[in-house]
Amino acid sequence: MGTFYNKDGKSVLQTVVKGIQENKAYLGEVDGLIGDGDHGMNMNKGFSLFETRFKEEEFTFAEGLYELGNILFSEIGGSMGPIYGTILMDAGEAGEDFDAIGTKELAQMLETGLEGLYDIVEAKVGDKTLVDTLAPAVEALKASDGDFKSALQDMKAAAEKGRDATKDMVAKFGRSSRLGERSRGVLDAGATSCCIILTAMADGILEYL
Amino acid sequence: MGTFYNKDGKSVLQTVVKGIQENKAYLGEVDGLIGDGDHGMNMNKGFSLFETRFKEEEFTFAEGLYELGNILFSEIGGSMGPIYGTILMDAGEAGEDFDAIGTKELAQMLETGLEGLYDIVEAKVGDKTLVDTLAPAVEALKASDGDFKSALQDMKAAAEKGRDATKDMVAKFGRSSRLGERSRGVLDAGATSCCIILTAMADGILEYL
Amino acid sequence: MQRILNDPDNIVDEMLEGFLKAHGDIVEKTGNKRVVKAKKIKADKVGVATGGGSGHKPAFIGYVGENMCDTAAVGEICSSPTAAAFLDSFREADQGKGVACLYGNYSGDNMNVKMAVKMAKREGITVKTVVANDDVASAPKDQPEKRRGVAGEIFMWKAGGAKAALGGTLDEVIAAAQKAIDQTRSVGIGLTPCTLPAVGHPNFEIKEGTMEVGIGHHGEPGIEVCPLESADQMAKRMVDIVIGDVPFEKGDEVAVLVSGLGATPVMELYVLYNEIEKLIGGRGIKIHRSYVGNYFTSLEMMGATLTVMKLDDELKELVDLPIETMGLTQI
Amino acid sequence: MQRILNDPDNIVDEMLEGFLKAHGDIVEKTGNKRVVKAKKIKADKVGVATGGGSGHKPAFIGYVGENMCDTAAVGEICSSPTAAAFLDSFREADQGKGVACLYGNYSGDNMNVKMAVKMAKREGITVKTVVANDDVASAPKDQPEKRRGVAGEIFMWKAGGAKAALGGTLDEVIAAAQKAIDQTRSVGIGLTPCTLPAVGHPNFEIKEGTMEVGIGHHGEPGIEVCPLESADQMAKRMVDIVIGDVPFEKGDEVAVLVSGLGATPVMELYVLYNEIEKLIGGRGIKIHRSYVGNYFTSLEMMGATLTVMKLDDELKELVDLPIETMGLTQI
Ligand SMILES: Nc1ncnc2c1ncn2[C@@H]1O[C@H](COP(=O)(O)OP(=O)(O)O)[C@@H](O)[C@H]1O
Ligand SMILES: Nc1ncnc2c1ncn2[C@@H]1O[C@H](COP(=O)(O)OP(=O)(O)O)[C@@H](O)[C@H]1O
Ligand SMILES: [Mg+2]
Ligand SMILES: [Mg+2]
Ligand SMILES: [Mg+2]
Ligand SMILES: [Mg+2]
Repeated sequence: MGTFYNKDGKSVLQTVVKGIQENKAYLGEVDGLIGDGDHGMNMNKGFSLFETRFKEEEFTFAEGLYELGNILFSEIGGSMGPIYGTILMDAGEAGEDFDAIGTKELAQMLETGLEGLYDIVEAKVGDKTLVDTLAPAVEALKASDGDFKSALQDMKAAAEKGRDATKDMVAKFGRSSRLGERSRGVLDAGATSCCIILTAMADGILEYL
Repeated sequence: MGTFYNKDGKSVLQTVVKGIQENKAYLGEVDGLIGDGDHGMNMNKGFSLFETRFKEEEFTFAEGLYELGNILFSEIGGSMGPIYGTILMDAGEAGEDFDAIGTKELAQMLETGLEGLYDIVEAKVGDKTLVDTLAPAVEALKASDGDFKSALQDMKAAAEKGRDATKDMVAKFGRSSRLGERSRGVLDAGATSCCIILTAMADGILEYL
Repeated sequence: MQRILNDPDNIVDEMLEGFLKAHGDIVEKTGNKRVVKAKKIKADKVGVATGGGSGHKPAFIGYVGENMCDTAAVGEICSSPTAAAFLDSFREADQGKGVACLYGNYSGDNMNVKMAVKMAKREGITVKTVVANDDVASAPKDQPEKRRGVAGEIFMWKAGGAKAALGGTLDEVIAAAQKAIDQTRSVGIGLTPCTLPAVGHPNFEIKEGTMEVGIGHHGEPGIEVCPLESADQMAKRMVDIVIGDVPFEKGDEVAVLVSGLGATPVMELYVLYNEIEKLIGGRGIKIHRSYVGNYFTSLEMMGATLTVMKLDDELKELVDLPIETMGLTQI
Repeated sequence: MQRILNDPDNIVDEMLEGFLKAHGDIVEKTGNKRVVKAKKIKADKVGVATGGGSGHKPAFIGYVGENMCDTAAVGEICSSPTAAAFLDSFREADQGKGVACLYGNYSGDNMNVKMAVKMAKREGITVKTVVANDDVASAPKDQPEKRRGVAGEIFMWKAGGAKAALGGTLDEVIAAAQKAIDQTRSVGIGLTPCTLPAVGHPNFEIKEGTMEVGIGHHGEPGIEVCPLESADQMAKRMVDIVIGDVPFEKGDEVAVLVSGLGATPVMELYVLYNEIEKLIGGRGIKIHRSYVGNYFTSLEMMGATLTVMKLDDELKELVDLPIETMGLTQI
């Protein structure tokens, strides 16, 4: 089983921020191949802004997700503002009242985020977007038998598999969708950053388990 | 002694044109070091224009010099328009009435060109301009004992020496003059092209001697 | 990277500060530092708002001014402005007659505008939108909804801005802007890539001796990479793509805009326009008005775009109306 | 070389053809294909002529138009126009009241103008000249006759052109233009070299990570090569050089022009101007009017120039007069 306290969330968020910061250049490269190359720079700017602004603050895991999403949404813009903004704010809101967070709670939070995303984008699994990472990760959590540690490992594995799967897809949405067949053969930038976020989140949580 | 016929001048002019064309890139490089790099391109454009325009025409050596100068003056512009324009037009005019051209006649033509130049620029020997090539070349012709072949060789040698001397000079006129000491250590572009012209002219004439 | 920068992460804010200082006669700042408004928005007219990522100077803020756009929301380099910035831009533009939001077809902009329109509605501000999709190379003709907006946006703003200035209703402004963009086609050829300051190296490559036909304003790959051609061949390719994609026929009158992508010497844009003019004229199409310059750029990319708009009497009147903006002043 | 060209040897003529086609409302051609004239030269005024090498767009032909220059002679890239072109430009500009030839201090231009003035005199056309020498970095203060003319020429043309439009005599026009340039100082910083199309490779080098302070408009080396600095440091350097070289004092009013050298994104020019404005303001000097953009370029060089002109009441009136040219339209 296993849970971690919502109030211990700050260090989890810090791990997530670090994950994006360390991959700024890599995400730029991935986005550069079939997009415009700004994914790493914008994600890094938003996540770092969150880090600095809330350095001295206390916040829960759910609050942190919400505030991070809010910064992306209201200060970074781009595609990531509405997309990660919605996912993170909705996930955060869904977790507001939790005291302890385990497999079920995390699944519920992330699923709410994914559903929020579905409200604003039409992308489905297979369209070469971050949905390909997030959706299977949520499924993995939901399908897990309950042990949080192994659920988190399952989620990581599913996210990675989802991300890798975008490589062979043809983009249907976003900037690279105009390339048709030319978009095949490279990872999707959003799927890649989403995997980094989920992996770092899992690793951050695992520290408490 | 020795002379060549003014009416045989076309091939001499062709040799001169070829000399510039073959050195287009080199002259650009020399001018690029302390100037703006256009010397080869402009000289080549003017000389090639002359070549095409007068391809089917008959003309004397003196007429050819005049027309070449006129093209530089009235169609190329830059510094070379007035400078080589004046030198070549004045030299051509001075040779108009010659039937045969030998040491004395060539000396007189080029000296008239040099004097025409002195009317429009203030540069003297030692100022790192094409005067450093042309002035000693004229002197060499004038000082020569009369044999045209050896006079031409003397002129070539003097032109080369003059050109090489510009390397250690500090530019006093033209674009590079603002560099002061920084202009030392490289050849002057105009002195270099002038040496090419005089050398080709001598070689062209030598064909007839 | 040989660039004029302080912290690359602050470039947009610093640029805006400098822009507002330099053009205080045309634009002014608003409560949202990422929203710029025209100095003299006539009361009692339909507001015209736009917005987009930075790095395309003069677009987007350079087209804010009398008889053109009233407000622009400003995004990070190559990124849509936030929904909050769009919302504030609507608030500033609204004079009680509604707002026409005229922007380009990019996923981020679509999402943020959509959200902002929804929020504006809650506040009682009516916002209608036109989405520019003039870039022929970005999707086949039967998928216009996938096509990007590029330099043709300028004609859309010109038409919409003029219509609003002339007292048009919101629906009339929207109709004019929509007609303008429907009658407009563009294509770009990229010769060198660009470098986002915060990234520090080009994120795509155009090999020396090749050119990217149909490149997007963010370096999105085009239809074809082919050996570098001479200006007349490039012109032919561009004219064929643009004129071939509908609405242009013999006898038409058009407005033509040739824009550099940033680093191509303007001299070369005239060499290109010289060829384009011959080709368009040769097809029996009359050029009513032409623009040649850096009107919609991609940082320091080399290359150019061609935009052609087919004119009717209404569009002609709208295009000819004087304007004063940083990017285009027309007397 | 990723450029838009046909035969590089014809680039100037082709550019001119394109320019005339695009700007038929402002300029027109003359009997000399290397001379461009303004469409509506007011009768009975002093003619204002200029000219210079190509590759500096909008300079020089881009400043031909109402209330600015009446004619421009056009040279090869980086080369003075011919004396014949200058002469023809005087003939076109002359309305019987004489001609002010306002040009930049380069050896070729000096020679060709001098010859053309002499030839014009023979025809009964009085031509007086002002030679711009605003580039501080090109020679020490005590050798003003050696200093090059750079972007400050725009202020010289603005003042001279306006004075002529307002009905000034030849001597008054010359005096106004001379005062303008005497009160103007400029400096440039180069970040990347440029390539003459007919040469095909850069003819000088600016090493990545360095900058050339005081570079000329043809890539002439400057005062100093130093490590690349941030925008605020560059601004400080430029302001120190320009303001330090006379005429500017606390309490002065000035016009400021920041021009890109061609390939620097305009966005960065605003970042630079933002810093410059702080520094000039910090010295108690008031900016009456500012221009930021690509006003005087060097093909595809990266970098920028700063030009500052000290204003008195006359210069203020002249700078503020509306003009319509391709390079600058001011309402
Ligand atoms: N309409 C969309 N639906 C779903 N995901 C999208 C959509 N548009 C973009 N994305 C995601 O956003 C990623 C690109 O993000 P980013 O580079 O930050 O934005 P932009 O494409 O605006 O530059 C894509 O890789 C994709 O995963
Ligand atoms: N005022 C001058 N007096 C004498 N020679 C000059 C003068 N100005 C330029 N030159 C000559 O012209 C050469 C440069 O020619 P070119 O590169 O064609 O012209 P520009 O300097 O105008 O680009 C110099 O190397 C020098 O020999
Ligand atoms: Mg992107
Ligand atoms: Mg030169
Ligand atoms: Mg983007
Ligand atoms: Mg030159």
